[in-house]
Amino acid sequence: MKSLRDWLGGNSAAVLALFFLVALFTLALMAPLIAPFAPTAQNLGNTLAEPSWQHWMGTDDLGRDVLSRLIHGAPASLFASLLAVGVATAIGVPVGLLAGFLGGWVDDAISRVIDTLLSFPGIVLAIGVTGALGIGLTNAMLAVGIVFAPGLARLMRAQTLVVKQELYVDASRCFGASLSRILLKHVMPNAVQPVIVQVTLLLAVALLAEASLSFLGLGVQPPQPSWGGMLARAYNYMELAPEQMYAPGIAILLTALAFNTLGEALRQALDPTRRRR
Amino acid sequence: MLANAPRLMLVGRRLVQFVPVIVLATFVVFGLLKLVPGDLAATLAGEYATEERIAQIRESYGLNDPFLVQYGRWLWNAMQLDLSRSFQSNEPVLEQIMHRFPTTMLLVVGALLVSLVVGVPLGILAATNAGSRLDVAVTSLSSFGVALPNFWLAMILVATFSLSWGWFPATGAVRFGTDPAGAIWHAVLPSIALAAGGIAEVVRQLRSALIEILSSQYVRTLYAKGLSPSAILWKHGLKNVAVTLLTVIGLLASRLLGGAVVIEAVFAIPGMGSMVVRAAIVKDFPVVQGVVFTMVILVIAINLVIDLLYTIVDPRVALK
Amino acid sequence: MSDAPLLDVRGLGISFLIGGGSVQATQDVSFSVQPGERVGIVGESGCGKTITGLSLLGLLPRATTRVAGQAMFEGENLVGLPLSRMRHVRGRKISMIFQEPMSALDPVFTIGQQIGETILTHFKVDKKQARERAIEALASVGIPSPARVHDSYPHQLSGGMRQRAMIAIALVCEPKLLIADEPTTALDVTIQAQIIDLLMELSAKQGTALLFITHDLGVIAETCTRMITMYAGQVVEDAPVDSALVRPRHPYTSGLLRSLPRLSARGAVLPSIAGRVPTLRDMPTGCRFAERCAHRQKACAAPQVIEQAGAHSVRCWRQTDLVLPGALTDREAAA
Amino acid sequence: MSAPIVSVQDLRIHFPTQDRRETVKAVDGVSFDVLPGETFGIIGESGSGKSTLGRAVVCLLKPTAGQVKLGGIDPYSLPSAELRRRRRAFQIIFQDPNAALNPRMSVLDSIREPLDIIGEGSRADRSRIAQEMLERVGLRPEFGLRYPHELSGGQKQRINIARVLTVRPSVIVCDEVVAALDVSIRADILNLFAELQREFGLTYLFITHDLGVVSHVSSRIAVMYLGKFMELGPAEEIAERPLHPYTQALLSAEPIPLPSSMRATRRIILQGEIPSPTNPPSGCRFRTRCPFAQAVCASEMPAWREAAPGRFVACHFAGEVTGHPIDAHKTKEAIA
Amino acid sequence: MNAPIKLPSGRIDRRTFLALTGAAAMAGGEAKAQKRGGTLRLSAQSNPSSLDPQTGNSGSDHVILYPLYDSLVEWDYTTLQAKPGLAEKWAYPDPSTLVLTIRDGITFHDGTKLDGAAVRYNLMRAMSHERSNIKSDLGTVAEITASGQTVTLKLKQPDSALPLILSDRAGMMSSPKAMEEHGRDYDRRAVGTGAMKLVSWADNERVVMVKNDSYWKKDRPLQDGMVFQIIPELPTGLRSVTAGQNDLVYYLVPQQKQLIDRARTLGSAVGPSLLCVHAYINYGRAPLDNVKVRQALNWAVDREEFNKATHGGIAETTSTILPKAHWACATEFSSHFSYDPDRARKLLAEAGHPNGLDILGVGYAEQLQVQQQEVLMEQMKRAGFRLRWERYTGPPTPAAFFAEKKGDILLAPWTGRPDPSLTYQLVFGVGSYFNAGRGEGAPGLTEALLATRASDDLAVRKEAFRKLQKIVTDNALHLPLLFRPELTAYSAKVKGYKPNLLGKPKFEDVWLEG
Repeated sequence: MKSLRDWLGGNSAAVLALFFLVALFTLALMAPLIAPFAPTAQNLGNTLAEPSWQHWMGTDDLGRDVLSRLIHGAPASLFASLLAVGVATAIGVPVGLLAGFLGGWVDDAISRVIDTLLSFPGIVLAIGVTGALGIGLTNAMLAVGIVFAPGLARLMRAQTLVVKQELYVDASRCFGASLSRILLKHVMPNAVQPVIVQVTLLLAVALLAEASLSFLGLGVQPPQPSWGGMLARAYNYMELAPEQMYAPGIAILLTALAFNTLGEALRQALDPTRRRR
Repeated sequence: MLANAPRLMLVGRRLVQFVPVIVLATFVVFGLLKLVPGDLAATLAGEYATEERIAQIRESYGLNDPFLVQYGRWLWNAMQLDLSRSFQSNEPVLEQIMHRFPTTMLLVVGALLVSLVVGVPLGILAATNAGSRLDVAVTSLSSFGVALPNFWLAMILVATFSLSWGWFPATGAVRFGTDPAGAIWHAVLPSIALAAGGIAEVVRQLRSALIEILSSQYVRTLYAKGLSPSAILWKHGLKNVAVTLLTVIGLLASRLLGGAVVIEAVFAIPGMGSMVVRAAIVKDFPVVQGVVFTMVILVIAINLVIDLLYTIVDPRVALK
Repeated sequence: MSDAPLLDVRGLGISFLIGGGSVQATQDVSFSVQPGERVGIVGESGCGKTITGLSLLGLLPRATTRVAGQAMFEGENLVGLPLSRMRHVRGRKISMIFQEPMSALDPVFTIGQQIGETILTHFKVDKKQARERAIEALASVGIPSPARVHDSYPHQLSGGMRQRAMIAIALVCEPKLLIADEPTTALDVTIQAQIIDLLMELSAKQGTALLFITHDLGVIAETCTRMITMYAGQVVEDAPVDSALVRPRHPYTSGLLRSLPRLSARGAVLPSIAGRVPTLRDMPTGCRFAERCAHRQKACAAPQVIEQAGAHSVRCWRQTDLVLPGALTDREAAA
Repeated sequence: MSAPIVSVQDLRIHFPTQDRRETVKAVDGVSFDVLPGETFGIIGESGSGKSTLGRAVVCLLKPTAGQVKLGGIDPYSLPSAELRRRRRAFQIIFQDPNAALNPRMSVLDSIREPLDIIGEGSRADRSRIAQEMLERVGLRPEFGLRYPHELSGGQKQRINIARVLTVRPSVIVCDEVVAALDVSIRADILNLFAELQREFGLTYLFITHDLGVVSHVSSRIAVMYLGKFMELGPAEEIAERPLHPYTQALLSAEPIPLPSSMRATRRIILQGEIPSPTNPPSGCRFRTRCPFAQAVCASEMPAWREAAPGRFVACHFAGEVTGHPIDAHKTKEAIA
Repeated sequence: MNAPIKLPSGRIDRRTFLALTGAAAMAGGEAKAQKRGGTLRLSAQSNPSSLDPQTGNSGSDHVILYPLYDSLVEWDYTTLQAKPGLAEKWAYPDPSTLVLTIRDGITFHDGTKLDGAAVRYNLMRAMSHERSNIKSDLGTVAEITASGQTVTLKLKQPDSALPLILSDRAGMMSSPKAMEEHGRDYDRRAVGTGAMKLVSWADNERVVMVKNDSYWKKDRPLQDGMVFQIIPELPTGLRSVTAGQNDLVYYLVPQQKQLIDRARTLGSAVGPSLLCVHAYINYGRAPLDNVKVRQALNWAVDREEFNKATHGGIAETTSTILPKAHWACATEFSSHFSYDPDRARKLLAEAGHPNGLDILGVGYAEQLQVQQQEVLMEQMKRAGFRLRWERYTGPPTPAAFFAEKKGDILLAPWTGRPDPSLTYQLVFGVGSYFNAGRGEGAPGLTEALLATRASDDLAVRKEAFRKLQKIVTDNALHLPLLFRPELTAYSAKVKGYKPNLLGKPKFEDVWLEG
């Protein structure tokens, strides 16, 4: 506990965020065991109910238990974030690494593509990609991942450019190291740190993007619960049951906050200038 | 000050550089939409569709031509500022964009102003009191701002300020040209919803940049010269931080433009965002292309202006 | 030399607050500078020479620093001087120049603006006069076309020119004391020679006293009349330069001088000081150099006080019984 | 006299500036031989191209023109696998001991890296060799488990040395190896270099801006200015009787910790700054700052000639000028 | 008078409806005495696909087209029987000839005269123009002649549906001059004879109209102008009326009824409509080519519960495609299917799916549609259907099902047509676009369809429709659920609004008070 806190730069908020996320992941994995009701069980006789002993957070427009849907929405939201960021990392990191390391026309070409992709608003691209691939969580998150990829590639490229100038890379070349060894042993591990931080921060952005796309009806498809989808539904009942929009909104807010807090703490924890002291 | 030869050269060079960006961007989008499974012609035919009608639509819209021919045709026309017509409504896309552009811009500029007007003082306050309780409060608030889903905030604002209290309109927009006051009145809530993240971003960036500047070696020199702390902050601190601020503005402009898409949906604002979402969904290529084209040009233009401002604010940005 | 020192530092101790506790960075630093005198502070990195310089102008971060002792300057104690008073000392009475002239100049203001604001801060002149004085100051530091440089930004100048500009800023108000913190370390040897030359010339002309902080014994030898050696946050020796170079009294001063390659025959083994400087957190209670000292004895475990013997003040109880070699080769020493 | 182990012929290394508009002529026509077992010193100020030259010798930079022969062979004529194998005999140690170590590798891993690359022997064997080298450079075995950020500059430089030694190099380029170290540590490291040279029969190419250091360690010294050699000769002779005005100025500019009474009365203080290597002066590169410059210096590039056996110099007036400027008003005379 | 109409119970029967609309008609009558004027601001859910009635392709266009165009034939609000419009009368001299007499003295918005030739021009264009979407509407017309104010249509076969067809798009008359002049741009021009003239149309934003001062109908128009604001999201549309930015919003969903009632400043009108919420079935291929499976599907749905959950319980549930109030409705089939999961299971088992059946539905991704899909999923689960949904947004949704043949069923409303024979023809006809399988769903269907258009005697036609409906019901050719009531909400100053059975609001009797 103490060492964890030390590692996170004595940042108590980050420890709290980490615990929140661990709890959330546990909740997500064990949703069926924890949630008091099935997330899709309708009770049309008891719709938009206020919180009660039976339904702690009330029921939605089809009489489903809001708490259960919130819990069952966690895996979708977390999976969505992880998938999007995973896709972005899988594309962005190697591309950035190659561009930065190889330089020359490869770098020029890749950088131009990156600039292009970064020069129009991501969500428009995401909507376009979702349109192309079809509505649904996986597609939407692939789209978001593709949208994030150029940003990560640019970061990775910049990092690689810095690291490849490092003397230990030169030293390794003098020992006759192969390109792959230099990339894997020296460039990657040293370039990837800010990327790790960025990835953590992106998890929050992805979560928000998932919520936005689900809100627009392009993301998680009902009846599978998702926080963004719950908000979209709540939007229709804003006058009748405004409380419907609180729980999913707060869930998104807190999760995004936790990812951000953790990311910022990592940024500080991984800062080499701090380490050297 | 702006209009000297090196700056014009910079503008020229940038414009040349950005031609491939525009071509590439529109090509990517065009290709993306073409990948879309599903028959555009069937969609266009709508409720009265017959097999014959669909085939005929396909023919008349040139949908049978090879992909590159279609794209080439679009690009050729776009170069002559003819963004062709919407498949859906047959209205010229350029007109449609010009019509909606001011609405979206009002929203984005409004959000940008709110971000700066609120964010800059908070950022300065936090940086000059770094480590204090005030700083902790401001930075925590900005953390919340970054994590806040803007459409959720929009919903809460609508529920509170329009539906419960009736202070602001719940939906829609008014064109600035016809009724400036009404336009602003309509833009207040969406701008605030959109600006929440922007405020947080401005605070964070400004705070960290200003802290770095205030702990820099040259600020130490300024103290050593006997300057007062306020002179250091307001003269040197702000001029140096202007570079960061410009970068943030550039970043925000693009991000707010994207955020407008969702916010326009919540408030039913007929802007470019809702237009492109709709068009993307019904595969109205000319409209999607047109909006992407406009947004790319807009982002490029913003970046160009920011680059020019850099040359004023930061002499290190060389003009060659 | 007048008897009343321009600056009289007594028992200066600087500590930093880190986490919950604090560490003592310098302890009991005392020295004085006469008007017009050129004094050098020498020592390796981490010995406290730079923070000593900064503390005199109150430039250490106030929130995390505690300064004890006193530093009398023209009848005022600089330690704990209110900011409003300190501002009239800074730049006007005492100026400071730093090691890295690039980062010490504000990149977004012209050189002229940066000199001008110093003038405007301390004198009631209008902008035009300020400009004239600034160009004059630039000319006086040997900048070839001062009017052009006046309107240039720092990044447009070479390292040597920047350091000249820094000196112009520092000396434009004709201060009584100039603290120069490693002003030539970042420069090439031929440029260093120019800057050293310039500093000597100007300080002589304006009668400005010089407090020269450097790790380079050669630079001290060329510029200063007195040399203060610091080790692990303490002054260990304070003596006239020539005397300290020929016959240092503290083993550390001697060690520093002897480790210079020029004193040994080509290819011969260089005399070195074994071990490392103790860290601030576990400073020995006795002589701080004892662990690395070849002349260590039991009594060195006791705290050492600085004692004056002739022109030397030395923090070593064996100062009188040790005969230590200085910066001369055997041949030079014999001559 | 044995065959040179490193032979550099009219080497030129040019690269574009960051904005790719101009060419930096970092090294612009340099020739010299390094003999086995000697320490060849190269001295120069910043921008002289000395580090570029050092990197070219260990094949980190490809010559724009000219040739570097290592052990009599042009490495770039070899297939890349062969080049990688052969270059191991030619190693470099850098100025910044910290930057030369991968912060994410333990000390032992770093030292063992060259052996891992070669891939000979078992991992245990390689670790043992690495451990031996660690001890050889004067560090206790437990240092192997530490990470670079836990070590001091001197210790890190020792580790860099140990790492290089594992491949049993014949030539080591020492690029400002002590510049970042404190004075007292500096002596230790220089001593270590000397010891290792004796023990392993190493050849050093010692690059530095510090006259004191270079003349202490070197057998021969080359003086470099703006991408060219100005002068080359045995260390004592260069230090005692410099032929080139630049060498003379350099020697006189070096601050020496001597009491004022023993200091030379005259110092040559060069005027102006070092010109940019993107646009070096015509003729003799040093002419813009040379107190003895004549018209011919601008029009004609001085030849690289052997002024005396083993002493090369590039100056139209080498030997004629001996520290007494012809054009006295250009020189500042400073009394120290 | 115009207080929100409280409904006695869940569904609206014919009598209630008549009573309601009667009351509204009275309110309309009072209009003459009231002050007229004001601009009516409406929230419309979708952008018109075109303002040219012949090239448009969306059923939601009509509401916007009605003020701009008059049609040759009009219909009665309550029964949808034909009544004179631009044509003051019509007759069938023989079953294959229709003669229309056009009112004299009517001019288009551009000042040109409406005569027989203009009508002929319009009809010919509808039949032959390459972009016409209504060629099939006039498929039985062989030849058109015009002289003076008389237009004669020679038919290929008897077609009694034509008069009501001429009350739809095909009967909306545009100025021939304007159509010639603008060519393709006529889509955005609209020059009709209607009560309103088009001012401007900003795509997906608004359509602005101003009153036609030389309108031929007496005492009309009552408004100075109309503005349709396009607000795709219904909750937002309603909010815009609540907040006073618009005067009226139509096509609301029944759940919003409670909201309207709560907001005390709003009035509302609700009436049955032809808009049938149903699921199209692709019976051209397995597994739904099996009639037992289709029947099982119909028994698997609890329409009452569906009504309650998704339509606030105020819709008319149904087992046919016509509401009970419609003149052609064979009411005996209206409640044919009820909720019986056991029976559904049994039927499924008989069809060879004892372990249940996977069904892929195609549907809209819009929230309220999704809600309906979710309810259906849960209900059908109990009967052994494992229903999954593939969702699309907007027009691609029907295209996916009808053109690309995705999925087994499509949950999408059918907006209805003035003449019921068209409805049957389009939804079940062989080769019709809306018949995803394109084949004949049941033997005798084509014949029964033809029979509905053979006579212009209403009683004869009614019987023909009964027979046709029997075939459809027996073979369970679609999954009818309910008729979405047309729900319109308006601010207190809106007077005289009454719903119609077609479910596409007309505003000719509406005026603004104050």
